[in-house]
Amino acid sequence: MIRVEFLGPIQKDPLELDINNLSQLATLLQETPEMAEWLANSAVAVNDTLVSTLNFPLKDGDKVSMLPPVCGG
Amino acid sequence: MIRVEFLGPIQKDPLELDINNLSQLATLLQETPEMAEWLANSAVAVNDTLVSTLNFPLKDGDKVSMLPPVCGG
Amino acid sequence: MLKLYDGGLDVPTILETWYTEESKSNYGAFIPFIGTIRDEDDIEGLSFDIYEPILEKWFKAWQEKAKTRNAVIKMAHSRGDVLLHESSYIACVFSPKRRVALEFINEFVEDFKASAPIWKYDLKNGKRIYALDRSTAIKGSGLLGVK
Amino acid sequence: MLKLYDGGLDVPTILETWYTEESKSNYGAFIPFIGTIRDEDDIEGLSFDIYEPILEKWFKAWQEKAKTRNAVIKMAHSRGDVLLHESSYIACVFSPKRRVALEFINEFVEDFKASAPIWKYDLKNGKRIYALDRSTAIKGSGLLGVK
Repeated sequence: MIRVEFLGPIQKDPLELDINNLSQLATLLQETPEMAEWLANSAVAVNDTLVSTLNFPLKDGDKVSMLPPVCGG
Repeated sequence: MIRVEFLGPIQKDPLELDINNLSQLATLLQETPEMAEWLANSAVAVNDTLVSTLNFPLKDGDKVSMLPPVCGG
Repeated sequence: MLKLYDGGLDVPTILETWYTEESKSNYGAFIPFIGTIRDEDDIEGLSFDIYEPILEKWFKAWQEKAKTRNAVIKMAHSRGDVLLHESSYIACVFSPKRRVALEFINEFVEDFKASAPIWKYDLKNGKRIYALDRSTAIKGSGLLGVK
Repeated sequence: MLKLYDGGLDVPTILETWYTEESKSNYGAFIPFIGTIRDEDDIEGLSFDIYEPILEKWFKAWQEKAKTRNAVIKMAHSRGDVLLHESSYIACVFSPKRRVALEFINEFVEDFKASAPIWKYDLKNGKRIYALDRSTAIKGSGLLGVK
């Protein structure tokens, strides 16, 4: 199973999904209209490392995080 | 009379001179060989304002200061 | 050194601690940056969420970068609510050289603003309102929106 | 605020005083620059001469410049001997905006180095040796050497 977490202001409970790559996650999340804006402006990390490609492979136990726009300080 | 002060590391006592402009001061100081290096690398202020022209007029009571290279901090 | 605090920061104490920690390290330049909550837009304060695992990795990468320039960085940030005129952020650089320190604090603070996984909320009428308009999408954002 | 002190600066106290002075002024960014005496070249410390009338005019001109950007600057410097690992210089800027503060502290510290009428001496074997090789001729220097 893959755990998907939504950070900061994204008001959504974590998901436990049976997927093999980020592309499958994109397809799943795009079915939820209220996620559209967050999908467009958020970065993605796998096991706390930012990733930049959709065909990033996922294995059992991986954690995916969605990071919306930031503003520290 | 014009008072001429030598600041910081220039080891020279102040002078009291009867001159009308900075050009005359330059001529006078250039007669002292040990002043050559300081004349080449120092800035000049009249009454605590930096000046940039030799024909700057001087009047009785003016103070001229020579400022060698600086390094605060 | 990265340290997170609940609420506003005790700026004088943190600055004194950092200065004392490096007092014999032979650094010639020390530059802190202190961020303070401004009274504007009728807010009562700001509030912060932090995702610590990625913040720590981000900070560690900057520590390595500092090391290559013989510099040291330290940082403190608030979690949760911070009221008007309190400080929520201190970063600093120590370096043997003035130029390195001046350039490094600039680069570090700018990348902090663009990349550190911290989310800011305005506090208004006791509510927390995400400051989307002042926020920056992390480089590479939008990956999951691609169809 | 320009203040000169005999010997090394009490950095934590000066920083706390400045921070407290502006704690309700609604500045979002505060950046101090602290210069500390490095142990190098077998010196026992540094020593400083200051020509105050021109330093004060120079600082006043920068205060005016700060005002045009809604910023405030403060500065402290040592007179006379400052020992190894003691600090001789603190400058700071307060500004509503981060970018203005980062740019201003850079410009201010660089012009300070190039223009402030302060002379530095190495302390070696109890002697004061003018640090000519690290010093900068003020803009327009050499006027009286022209033949």
